[in-house]
Amino acid sequence: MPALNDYLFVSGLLFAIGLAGVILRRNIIIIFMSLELMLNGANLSLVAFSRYRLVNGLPDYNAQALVFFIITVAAAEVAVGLAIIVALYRARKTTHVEDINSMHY
Amino acid sequence: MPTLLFYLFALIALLFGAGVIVNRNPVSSALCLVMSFVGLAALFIQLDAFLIGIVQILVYAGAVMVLFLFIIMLLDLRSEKRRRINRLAWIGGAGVTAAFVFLLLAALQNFQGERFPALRPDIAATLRAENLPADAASTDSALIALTAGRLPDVHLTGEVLFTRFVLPLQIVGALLLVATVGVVVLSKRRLT
Amino acid sequence: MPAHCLEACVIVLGLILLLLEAFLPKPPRRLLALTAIAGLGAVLVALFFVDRSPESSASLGAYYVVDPPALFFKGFALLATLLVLVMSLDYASVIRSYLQTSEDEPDAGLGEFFCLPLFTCAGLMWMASARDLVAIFVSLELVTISFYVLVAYMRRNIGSLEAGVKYLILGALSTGFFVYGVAWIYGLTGQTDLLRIAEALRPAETAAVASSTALVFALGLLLSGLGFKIAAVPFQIWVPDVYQGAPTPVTAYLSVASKAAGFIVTLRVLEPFLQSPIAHQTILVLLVLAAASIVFGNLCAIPQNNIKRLLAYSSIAHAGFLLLAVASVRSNAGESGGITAGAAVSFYLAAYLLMTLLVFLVVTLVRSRTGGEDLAAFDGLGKRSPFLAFAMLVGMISLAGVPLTAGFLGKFYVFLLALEARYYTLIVIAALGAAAGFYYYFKILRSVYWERATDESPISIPLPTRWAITAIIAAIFILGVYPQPVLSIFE
Amino acid sequence: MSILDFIILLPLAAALAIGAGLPARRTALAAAGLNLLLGLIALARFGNHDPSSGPAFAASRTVSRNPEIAWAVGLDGMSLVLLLLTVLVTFAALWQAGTPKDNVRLFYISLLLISAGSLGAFLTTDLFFLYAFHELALIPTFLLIGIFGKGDRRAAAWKITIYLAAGSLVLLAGLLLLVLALVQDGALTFDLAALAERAAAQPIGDSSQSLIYLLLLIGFGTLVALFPLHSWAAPAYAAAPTPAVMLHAGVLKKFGLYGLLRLSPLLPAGAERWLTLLLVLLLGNILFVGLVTLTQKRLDSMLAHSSVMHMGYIFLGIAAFQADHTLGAAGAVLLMFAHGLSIALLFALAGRLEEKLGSLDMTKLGGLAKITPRFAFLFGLAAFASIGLPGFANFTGEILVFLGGFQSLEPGAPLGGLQIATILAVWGVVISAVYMLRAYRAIFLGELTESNVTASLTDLTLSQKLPAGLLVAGLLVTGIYPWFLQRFLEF
Amino acid sequence: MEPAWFLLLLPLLAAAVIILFTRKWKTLSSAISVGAAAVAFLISLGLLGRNDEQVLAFRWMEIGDLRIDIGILLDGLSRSMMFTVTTVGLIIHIYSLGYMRNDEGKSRYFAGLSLFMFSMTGIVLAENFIMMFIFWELVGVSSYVLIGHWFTRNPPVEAAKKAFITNRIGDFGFLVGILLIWSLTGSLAFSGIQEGLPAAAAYPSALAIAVLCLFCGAVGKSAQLPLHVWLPDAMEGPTPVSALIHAATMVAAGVYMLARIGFLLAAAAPSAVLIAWIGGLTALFAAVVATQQDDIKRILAYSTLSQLGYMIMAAGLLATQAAMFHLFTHAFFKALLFLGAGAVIHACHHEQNIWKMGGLRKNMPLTFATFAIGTAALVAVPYVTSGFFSKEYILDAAWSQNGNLFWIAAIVAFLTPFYMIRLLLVAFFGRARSRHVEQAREVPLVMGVPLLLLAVPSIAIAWFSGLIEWIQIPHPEHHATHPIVLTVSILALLGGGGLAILFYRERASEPFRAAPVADKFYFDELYDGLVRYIQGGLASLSAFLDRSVIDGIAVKGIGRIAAGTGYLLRLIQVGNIQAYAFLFGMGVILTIFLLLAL
Repeated sequence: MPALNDYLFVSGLLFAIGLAGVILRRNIIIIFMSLELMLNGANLSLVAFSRYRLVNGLPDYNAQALVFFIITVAAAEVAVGLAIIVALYRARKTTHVEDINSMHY
Repeated sequence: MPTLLFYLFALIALLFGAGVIVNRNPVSSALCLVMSFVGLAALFIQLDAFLIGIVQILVYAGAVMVLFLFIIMLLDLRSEKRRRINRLAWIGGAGVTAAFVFLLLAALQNFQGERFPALRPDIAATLRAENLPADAASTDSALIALTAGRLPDVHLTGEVLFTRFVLPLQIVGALLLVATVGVVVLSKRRLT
Repeated sequence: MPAHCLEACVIVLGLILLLLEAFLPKPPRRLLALTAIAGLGAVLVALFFVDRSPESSASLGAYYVVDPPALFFKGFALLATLLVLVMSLDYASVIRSYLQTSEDEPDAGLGEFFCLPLFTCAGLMWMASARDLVAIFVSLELVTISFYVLVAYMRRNIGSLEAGVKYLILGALSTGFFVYGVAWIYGLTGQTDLLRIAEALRPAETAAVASSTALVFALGLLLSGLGFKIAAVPFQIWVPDVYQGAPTPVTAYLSVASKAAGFIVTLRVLEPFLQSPIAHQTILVLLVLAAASIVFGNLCAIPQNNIKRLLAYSSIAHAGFLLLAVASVRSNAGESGGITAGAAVSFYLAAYLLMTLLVFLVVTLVRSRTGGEDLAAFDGLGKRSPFLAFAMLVGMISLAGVPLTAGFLGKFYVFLLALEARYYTLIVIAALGAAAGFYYYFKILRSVYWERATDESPISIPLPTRWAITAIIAAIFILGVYPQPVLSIFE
Repeated sequence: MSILDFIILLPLAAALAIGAGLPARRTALAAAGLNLLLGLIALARFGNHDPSSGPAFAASRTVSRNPEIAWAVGLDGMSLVLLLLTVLVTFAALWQAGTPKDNVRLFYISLLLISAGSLGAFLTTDLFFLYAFHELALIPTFLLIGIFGKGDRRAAAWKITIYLAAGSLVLLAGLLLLVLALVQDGALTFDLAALAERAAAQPIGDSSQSLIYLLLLIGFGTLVALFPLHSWAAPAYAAAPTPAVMLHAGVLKKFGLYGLLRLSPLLPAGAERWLTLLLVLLLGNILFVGLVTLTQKRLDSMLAHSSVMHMGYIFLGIAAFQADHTLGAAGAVLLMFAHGLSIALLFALAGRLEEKLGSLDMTKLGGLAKITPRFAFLFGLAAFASIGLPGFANFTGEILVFLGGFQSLEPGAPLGGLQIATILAVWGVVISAVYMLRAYRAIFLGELTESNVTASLTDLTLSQKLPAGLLVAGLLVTGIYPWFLQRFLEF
Repeated sequence: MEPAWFLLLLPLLAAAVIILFTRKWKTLSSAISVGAAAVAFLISLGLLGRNDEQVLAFRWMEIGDLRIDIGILLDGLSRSMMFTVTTVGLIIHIYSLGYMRNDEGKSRYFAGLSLFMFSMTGIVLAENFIMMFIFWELVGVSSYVLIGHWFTRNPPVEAAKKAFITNRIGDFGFLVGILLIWSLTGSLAFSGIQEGLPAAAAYPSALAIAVLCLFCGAVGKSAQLPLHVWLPDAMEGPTPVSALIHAATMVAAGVYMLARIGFLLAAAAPSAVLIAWIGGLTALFAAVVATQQDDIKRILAYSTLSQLGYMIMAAGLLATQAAMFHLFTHAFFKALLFLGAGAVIHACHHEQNIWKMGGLRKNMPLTFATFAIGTAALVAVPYVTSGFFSKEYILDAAWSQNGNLFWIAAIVAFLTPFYMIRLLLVAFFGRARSRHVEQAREVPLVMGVPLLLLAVPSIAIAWFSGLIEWIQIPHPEHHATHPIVLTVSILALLGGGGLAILFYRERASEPFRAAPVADKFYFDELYDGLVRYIQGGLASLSAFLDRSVIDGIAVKGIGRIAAGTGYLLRLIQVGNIQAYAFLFGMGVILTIFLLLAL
């Protein structure tokens, strides 16, 4: 069975990939997907911790509850986010970040 | 054997995760995302977090993905036209990511080979039995499951959610309401 | 009445208004807004009569604590929301123009704009009471998401949308870091309740904590999440654009409520770490952030010409001053007298709320009358409306920190704390920053009083706004001369 | 409520009333007149007050428990003299003030605020309010010069505002350090008397004393235009409207000296450590700025520079005081009084001259004494007063300062820095004679140059003479019979 | 209340009344002023004949153990000086009634005179140094006012300014001296200083310096080298003023002061010698210059300078009685001369150049007679004039103490008759050289009587030595003046006079010009240069530094730096989400690194 830090490493990598995506991609939707990746990375570590830190013989369900909340929040975030993106697309006909910097300095 | 599976699923999650950010075509990125989530779900399940695993599939692979694809279709996004790739962005992104991974490794030092602890449902069972009134003990399905050595995952998660986390749960309710209203307001085409 | 009913009341109020908005044939939006204001006022009054005993909400445990700071910040949130709603009334015309509405119902879609702040308010109030990372996370997200909506609300307005997108992406990013940080904290301590975490981090139990490296890693991630909320350098990056683009009342709300919430959470979250073995470097980092914020905010504000953008930079600067107070938290824990960092931060925030909202009330009015948000729009305000000009004057001198105003006392206590903690370098930086502050705040007064207006037509002021402004001005001076009432909350 | 509270609040109340719509000029004058009356009453009642029993008319209201800040007022010899100065000059300035084309209310409100600020600063016995009140006067100055000023008014107003703001931040740092250095079992106090006790009971360490004193010197020095921190003064005074400059140069500027005089006893070591520096700087004021004054071509900027120069003598008195020569202190206070009256008088007359002639370019004027003998006579009195002619208060102050310089010098002992500085300062008297007489000769004597033979130039009417007469009377009485003020100045 | 107080207050009162109320009614104003002077004269007369010494004090200020009084010190010295001042003062007041009859600034003029009387009285009666300094300065002001009386013309105005500032320079030294003396003897009152003197004598050098500083005051007031430049210019003022202030009384204040502090001079021998030399040199210099002047008043002015030089020299030689005695006699005959000159000028419609006069002897016999008497006194005609005795004392003192100075004095004694006779010949003899002069008429009685009144003492003092005793003029008790002194002075008189007659009989124009002498050895030019180049240069330099360095670089520079930095820093906010995300990530990384590093 793999050790805890294997999981943590995987989750960290996932998080890093997400981060890289946010920084590198220029399509807002894909940036958004990358953000989801990051959240899931976090989730994985949480679950892993909860499994490796047994409380009286069982996984720590507090952590899993937190994961549950995170997933919910993420979903809500996606909904709102996509709505904004749609509105933006309607107004500007683009989802490309470089096209939306009317405000700067 | 479980180790192998771990590597498999981890690989799936990571590779498709990478796929999300390398693909030029949004649709394929979305599909990669699904796959990576599936891999993730598998990892959850391997960690005995069955409920979370299922929710992961349902919410992400189900709802979120559909939403993404739907929007992509709606906006009819083609694969990005080849713009001059922004070198600075690439260097920066790579640099930041690398630095992050480095820090991660540094942090990971002290979990070297923390072994995978075996579940002890019996301990939980005895504790639970003590806390329960005698008559309830016979009917409490979780207790039965535990004593049977199984892990009543859903039951226990639900229990925590609806007892300890009742306030956060309500807050999340409000949050969802706000989100709904927000989405409606933001995406109505014409207000009447 | 137990304290946690307050949030319930606010939520219910919001729901009722939403339902009215949804199901009335021609909902009177102004009336809805006024109802909301009245309701918030009622809750604010109720706040003074709630059961302050900790056990009143014991059933909710770490997810809901009742202590002076919590109550103070609940009141803070209520007041801020109330004033923002007043502001929104003046701003309605602008919003309307950006929501392509049908002629038969000109202010359709305004209803939600008046309702959403109520839920934000509830989120802020919950946050004030949260002592568990989970509760903090969810209430924080409630606030954040409602802000996503509010910022992007004027969806026919490029600026608003752009601001919305920027806030969305960066907000989500910070959420990601925060969550990951929470995960690590949990992993290291096995706890999400801050008290328990504190126990786990006590120097005695350091053995339990795997290593400082991982802890530091986690702390860094948390700080990034919080730094985003309080708009501290280097997490301020979103602030100028979002402040500039968002609807003015929302900008005000962001700069006051979201910042304040960020700070109370920061205070609560940092508490365990400041007794932990890594307290030293935590404080040092806080100081670095503070210095960076003060310098960046104050200097960048100087060349600005859009008033909202200018205020954005100034709010970064104020975040710096507040962080300075936060960083002084431990040094004066025991020995010397004077006021505690918590009290100082709270007082500063109270002052900040008053003066910022005062300024934004004026900005909103001017925007809705002249249609401009550049400094030029304020030329000759002294002639067009002495009242508004005076309000602007008071707001500015308070922000700049001229004595006998609340703003001065805020800075005063911060300086006191920092000097007590012997952060001399920081003091020098802060002093320089404050001096620069005079420069750009008075730049605004310059155009208000010295410049000639293009059209001299007087500006009419709606009654609620006039009341609000008068009240705030009075409050600024009263607090500026007689701070004890606020301070005694924390004694 | 002590009589002093009334004296401070009266102008504020008047300002409010004017804001609320009462006739500006009449209200302001009434308030000023009443204050003058109250001031004289205070003078009369002060005579039968026993100085050993602390300040007279003391009253105190705590506004913050820890740090202990109180709205506390009290009157001792020094503040009595400055109180008289303030009420006299205020009355004269308000009387002198005409009615600008627009913003009349703002004009008088600002003037009243300056007066109130100085009164508060001089009458309070609490360090916090001492600082706060002075700062408050910053804003009206900004408005008065910026809106109602002349010539390069904006640049001047901008400079004075930013400059003084920055200076007062340094000052604030110094004051806070002082208070912190005198912490007693965790209790911080801003009460001057308490601070003095603590300092006496347990002096501050030398190193921190010298730091604090330096900060105070820079801070106060900036406010008093101590060389080389003086470059704000001349342009501001040249640009300011007459009543504003009367109040600022005449009264407000004295605050820095007052503060230094009050606080330096708490920091004997620091004062000693920096005495040489202070001496060098004040000589900079007297000789360097004196020479600069010689080159001025316009009357107003000449007067402005001269007032900067004369600050040097007061500083000399303070320096002497710090070398525990009590005469110096008395001299400094008398000189503040005298300089305040004379410079106010000079600026008043210059202002009137300009409004009649539209120019103060001395190269273009000449021979006015032929047309306006009374005016010339008054100006002559003022000029001679300001160059320290016996019979005027200025001489009394200067002679005391000089005596202070040589007080308790061991017979035959070599001259110390203080004595040398004093001798050089005495030479300054010659310089000031040169530029004053030059100016007087250029404007009033010699042939009448056509350029200014204007019908509008009429001699003073009685009501125009009244404010000037008031000031002259003050100067003469104190000059001929100084004992009536000086007896209160025991140090 | 002591009558002495009225001595002080009456003139002040008169001045105040005139300024505040009666400037409209000129005659009334002049009457008030003259009345005040008359009463003052009577009072001072009443004070004579007592030889007690009394001090009246009035607390001016008091701090700790330092008490400064406005006090009156009545002793022989002050009584006699008071007598001189009031007498000459009264006479000149009366004279002015005529001289200034039609002047439009009459009220101002008389106010000025009264103010001067007040100030002068103050100096004379002063009981301590501070008080003396106060009135010292006030005298300066009143002379400023009176010199500049005709302020619409430029020369008087300039002269007034020059006088005041030059005096200020002297007063600088005076004040420093006062401070030094105070620190040495611990007192400001003359009595106290005298007590403290023994202790102070322990530090002779310090004392010497202090005394020299005090002497600076005298240099300024009594117009000694190098601060003499103001006195000749001061002649721009109305002639009575020149007579009263710039001949008889004010300029003598320096001498009086030295007499007051005679005991200090005695204690500081080296500085006394220096003082004597300055006096001597001034006497010589002025006498030389006088020989080449053409303006009647300037000649007299320079002669005044040289006479003052005599007195200072005497004071420096510690023969203060001689100095005071000469001061006394000189006051009368010099006032007489000036008034005479004034009469001439008045009669000749303000013609002052002696070469344009001539033959006035016939038109103005009274004036001529009195003027001649005055001249006789000034050139010290032996045994018949008061001037003779006082000058003898001085020469005698010089002879007995300092040979060189004696010979200098002798030369002066030779020059004096030379230029005076020259003046007399050119102005009064020969034939008139201009129309005004031909039509010159004898002055009215109101101006004539004062001439007579002054002519009397110029002679009389010499004969009634009892009078001297009564007035208590300090004068050396009778002793045979040294024969050499006597002969020398007589020879000098004859030589000088003879030479003058030789050169200037029947001359219509200056036979020979010695430019440097005529131009007063270029002192004015020198000082103008100093002021223009040294002071002016310094001033413009500091003005430049003030503008460019202090304000330009220091102040404005800081502002620009701040603004510039802000301008650059804000460029971080590029507005591109990608960049923002990158920066945010960087922020996180940096924070964590910092946490690790610190």
